[in-house]
Amino acid sequence: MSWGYTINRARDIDMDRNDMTISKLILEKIPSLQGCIACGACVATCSTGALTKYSLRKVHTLVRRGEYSGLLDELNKCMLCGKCQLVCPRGINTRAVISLIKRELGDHR
Amino acid sequence: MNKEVIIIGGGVAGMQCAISLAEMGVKPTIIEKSDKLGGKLNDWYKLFPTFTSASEVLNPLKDMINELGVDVKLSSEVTKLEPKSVTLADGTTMSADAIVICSGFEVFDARLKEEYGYKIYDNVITSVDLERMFCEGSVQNLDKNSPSRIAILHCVGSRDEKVCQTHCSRVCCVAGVKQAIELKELYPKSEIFNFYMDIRMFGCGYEELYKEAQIKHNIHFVRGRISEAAQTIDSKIQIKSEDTLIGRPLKMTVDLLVLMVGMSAGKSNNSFATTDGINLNTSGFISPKNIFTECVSSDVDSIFYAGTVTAPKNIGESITEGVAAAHKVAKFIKL
Amino acid sequence: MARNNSWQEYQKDIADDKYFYVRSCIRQNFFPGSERVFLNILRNDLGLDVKEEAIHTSCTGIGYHSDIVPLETIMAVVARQFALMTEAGYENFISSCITSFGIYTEILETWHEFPETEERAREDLYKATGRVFNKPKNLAHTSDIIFHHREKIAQKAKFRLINSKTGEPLKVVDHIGCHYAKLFPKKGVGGSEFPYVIAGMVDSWGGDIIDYPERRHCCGFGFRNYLVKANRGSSVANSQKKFESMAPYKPDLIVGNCPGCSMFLDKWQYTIHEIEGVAYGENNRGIPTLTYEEMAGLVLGYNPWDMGMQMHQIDVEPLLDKMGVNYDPAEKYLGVNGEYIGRPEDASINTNCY
Amino acid sequence: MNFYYDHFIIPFIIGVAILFSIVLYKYVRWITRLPKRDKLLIRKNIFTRKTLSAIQEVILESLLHRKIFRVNPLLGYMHMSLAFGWFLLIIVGSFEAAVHLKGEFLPPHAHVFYKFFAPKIIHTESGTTWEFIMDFLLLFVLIGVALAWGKRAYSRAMGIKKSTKHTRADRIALSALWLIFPARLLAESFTSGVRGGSSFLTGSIGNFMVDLLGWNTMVAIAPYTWWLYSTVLAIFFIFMPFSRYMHIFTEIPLIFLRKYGLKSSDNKQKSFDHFQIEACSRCGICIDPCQLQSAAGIDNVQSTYFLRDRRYNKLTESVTNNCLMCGRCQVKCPVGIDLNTLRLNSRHSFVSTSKADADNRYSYLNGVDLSTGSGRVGYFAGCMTSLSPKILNAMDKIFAAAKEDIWYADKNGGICCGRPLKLSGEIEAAQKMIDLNTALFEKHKITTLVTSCPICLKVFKEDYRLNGVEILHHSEYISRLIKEGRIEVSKSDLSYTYHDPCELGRGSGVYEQPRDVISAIGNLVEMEHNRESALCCGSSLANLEIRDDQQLKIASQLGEEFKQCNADSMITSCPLCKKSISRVANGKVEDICEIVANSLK
Repeated sequence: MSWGYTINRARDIDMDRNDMTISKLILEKIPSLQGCIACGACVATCSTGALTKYSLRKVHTLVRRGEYSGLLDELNKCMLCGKCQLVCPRGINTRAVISLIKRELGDHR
Repeated sequence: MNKEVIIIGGGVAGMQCAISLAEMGVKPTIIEKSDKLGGKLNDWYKLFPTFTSASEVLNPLKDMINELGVDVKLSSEVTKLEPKSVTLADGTTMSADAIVICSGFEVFDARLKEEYGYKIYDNVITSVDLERMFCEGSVQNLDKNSPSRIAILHCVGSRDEKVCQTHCSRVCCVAGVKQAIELKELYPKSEIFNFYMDIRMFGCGYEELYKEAQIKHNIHFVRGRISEAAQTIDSKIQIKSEDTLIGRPLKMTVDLLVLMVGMSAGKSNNSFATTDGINLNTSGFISPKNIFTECVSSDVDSIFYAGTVTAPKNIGESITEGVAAAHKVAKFIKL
Repeated sequence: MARNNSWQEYQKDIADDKYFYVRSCIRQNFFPGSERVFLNILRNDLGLDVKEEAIHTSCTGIGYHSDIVPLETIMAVVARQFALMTEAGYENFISSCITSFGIYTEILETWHEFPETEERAREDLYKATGRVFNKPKNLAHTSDIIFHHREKIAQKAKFRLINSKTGEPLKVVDHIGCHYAKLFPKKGVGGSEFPYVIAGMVDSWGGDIIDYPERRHCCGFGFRNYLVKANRGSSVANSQKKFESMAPYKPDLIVGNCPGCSMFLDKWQYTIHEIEGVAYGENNRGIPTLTYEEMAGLVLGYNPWDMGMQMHQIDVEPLLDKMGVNYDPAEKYLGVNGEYIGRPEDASINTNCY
Repeated sequence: MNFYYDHFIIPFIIGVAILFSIVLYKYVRWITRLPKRDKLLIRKNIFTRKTLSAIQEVILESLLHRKIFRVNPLLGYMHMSLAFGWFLLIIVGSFEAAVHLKGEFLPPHAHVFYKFFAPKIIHTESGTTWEFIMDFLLLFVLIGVALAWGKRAYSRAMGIKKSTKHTRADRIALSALWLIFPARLLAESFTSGVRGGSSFLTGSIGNFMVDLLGWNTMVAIAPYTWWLYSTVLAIFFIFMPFSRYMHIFTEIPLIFLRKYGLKSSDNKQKSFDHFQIEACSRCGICIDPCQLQSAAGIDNVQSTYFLRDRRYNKLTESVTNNCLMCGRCQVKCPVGIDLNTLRLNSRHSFVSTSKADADNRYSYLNGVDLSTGSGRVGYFAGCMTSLSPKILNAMDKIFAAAKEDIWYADKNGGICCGRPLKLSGEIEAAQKMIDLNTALFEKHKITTLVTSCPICLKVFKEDYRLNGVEILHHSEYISRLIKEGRIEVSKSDLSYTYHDPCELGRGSGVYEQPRDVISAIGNLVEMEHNRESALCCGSSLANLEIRDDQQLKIASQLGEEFKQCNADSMITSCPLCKKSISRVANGKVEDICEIVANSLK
């Protein structure tokens, strides 16, 4: 039977169901990532962000909440130029964060 | 010297004010409504940002009060305040040359934020309850050996017009960070999430403590106010907020929800404000004469303030105001 | 489970007798017996005075919430309802619909805060109809009235919300319409967080109320959501969220006090089963969903088929069996005059059960 | 016919057989697997002077260890005495055996155990001379062994602060090596003692032993000493191909192949890499220059460990990525291994991005042109430079003073040069940046490309195919402007020290132009480490693992040298270096173009 609509999926981040394995592993390897204060300097200076919707701040926050879908494509836009690392007030090695997340999300062999 | 100074309230500000006055040769009288000196500090475990025991601050003050022979009237409540006298609940009237109001604040009644289920669900507690549990050495329903999830909600009774608390209570941010670290140390396997609207680390060493909580203790900070809490079938608490940094609603089930209750204006402020020259601000704290230069003075020459009666403050600030008020009193009574 | 008594802080005045009754636009289609049962209970079982005017109209709330009816118009309509009450010599206004209850409450509050709007409404009403009105002395939803008289009903109860085989209390999910107390928490029994209006009835009649996490969540009705077909996915998703959340508690029935909620909580169970193949309730046959009047009727021993319970999407027979209510399966599809009213096609969620 | 056989030679024979079969197997395999182009190079160059030059280098490096002498004479002597000494022992020993044993056929072991097989005591004058020479050579080697023991105990004496942590195979081979010559000394001394004769070393020790133990005991023990010698040799030979000592042989073909023009490649692991990797002796000279070790206490990623892990297929991404690629170790490597290239192709091996992936990922950059201006001189400031407006302003001032018409490639943001991606092994992705930028440069028809960022400079020079476009770092460009008189600067009394950015100095060989510029403006004071040995600022984009606090510690080393040289200001010519040194410096840190702009006449 055609209903003309489907049941909407919940938009909420369900921390009870999300698989936190990758999230935990990343925080274990780069604990400083947890120190992000969401100032957004990385996004403001981002060469990629000037041309696309890519936001490292948002991407890593999603990872830390166990939401991974679509993030690899986002991170793959990054040119690794390192400006974000230079402006980060909490001294997070953002390039390491990007590489690690990409690796854990299956970019590398 | 036969000048009389009455200090209303025997918390840290009142005690320090009394000590400073006594050191200058005045014999002040502290009127304390509870049965002991120390105020809220009696219920605190360790103090941010240094994890100093509350008793390490409180005991020296108490010792000084004893040493200096300050007159302390316990279990006495001021029911009427006049420029040169106070009337106590038992009907006695005491006259004074100067009065220092150090009556402090009230802990916000978390029951008013009904949606968080305080006193309705067993696993919703306040930061004040948690301090008591730390003093007792363990937190209810948490097991050291099994992982648990704990949510700490900041700004309960602060910055919330729905409960007529428009002000920021200032210290809860760092207290929440402190308690998160203490919980993590007590329950190393637990996962702790602090839900905040803004993190306001105004004091020396506070920001460092915040960073330590994040990086060293892996405490999660989620920017978003929990909007509701509900009990699940296994007596856990399901909470909902938005992760505003992502822009999506977030929900999770926690074993314990700690509400960082803010500072509400003292209940007695209203009755003090019936005296001419004593005015309340929007959140019910008493407005000092001038928040820059006369922050311990009132518009009544003989009435002074110290501590959180005028606004939320930390312990150091309250003690400093105790000294400042003593100085102003001394000048007023022409020591 | 922590027992919640916070509802006691949210008490409202409810009149004891002499009610002026206005109906819901849509309930008579979904739960056609409920309003009649309400009147019967009040008039016959409790011996109270309820006045109903045939010429009252829709409150136009659905149009209002869908941005079709302007505020001035709905105020005039509401003023007319009050005028009918005034003309009939009544002061206690009761509404069968939660949307309407919300509208009346909102408009009375608006008139209170902005008296000029009341003046305007009086003027408009007078110009249009020549009527004048007094504001009701007491405004209540009909569930408030049942709540108010719950102990009297309990005394007359023929059945209780108890599993007659095991003696265990039935597990009841209550669902309170959003516009009952979420707009003005003080205007609802128990406020918005821990509403007690249905829970109070359940407590008095022997059942156990379930406080499940999504208890306060909207059923998804939300005017614009179900009115526009493309948005219905959102509507049903909200109900699904509630079902998922209540399922672990294995509720025996759902009771609503809002026309739309009760209807959707009943019918979406069928929709969800058709679309996703997921069924809730015992034996995957759905959770019976009742109106509070039907629940009160069952307690008082009314014939379920007289109350129109055959019109439910989810079969109510398992519940009737649990309560020990005697019913004649053969009568299910007989109308008021004993005529066969037709039997709906079987749906997957309740195929050939009864 | 004499086979010079005794049972004790069996271990030795087995050892030699295993050693040579493995080494041969490896070399044949590696050489046959070389790509066509490499094989062609060998064929083309084998009969040229390059072979002679290779032989010369083998003697200088593999035997005499000239480069190690430069690091530290004592360390050089140790390596030289072991390598060259042993080599001479073999050569001279062979002649000695050939002269005295006089068999028509001399099996290879005959000279090794010559003392045992020598038919009688040789009292001839020539025999004594041979024996003297052999004893002398043995002593020469033994001193080397003693130094090696000493180095283990106290490496600082040989200029090495931190020595290599070895694998188990290395330890066994090392222990065997240390015992070979003492064992030989023992065996030859015992035999001399029993039979008499021999020169100052073995003869004297032999006689002393006879006095000490008595002749009969000596006779009883002597055969076992030869067993010991043979066994120790065998152990060393068997472990040699699996241990660091594989370098002894591998360095030789490496030198030849290198002379023939074979190179490792950034984006492909090739068979030639084996020669480089197994030529590493794990001498540990690369450890001390590594600031990750000296400043940040990271001690498992240095080139010696990287090559070791790669050789044994134990390389992790984390070790591979934890390197600044500053090149400080590479300039010190006595074997001249191309460490950065090997590191890079290892990084690349962890990446699976294809060209199609890269096209897809960066499709948002297609057609992006944020450039301004219309000059023939292109200025590519670089991403990092955009965070240093002082550099941008200074360059603008200089361009204006020189009346240069500039095309600004990235004034409003732009496409990264690709070097950071390349450094992380994302070479295909980097290629996309290269293609995009190349197209931009071609579109705007520039003839000169000036950049303020050495990171960009390096990739422009090495990976971009910009026909007819001259590529300059701004320090080179400014130096030229001054020389050509297009800008004039005034000299002050201020003293400046200059920090060589890794990618500009060691990376691109630009050392003198910045110094010329500084000297034209003020007085140049060198820091302790300069030019080839300059310190890294720690912020290198090549390191994908390092923490901020570790970077800070590395930068602090530079801060310290700055303080010690007492200059008024530290000049660098990289925006990234400037930022990272500024965090720790006690004085002013400026880009070279800033001081130029400020002293323009």
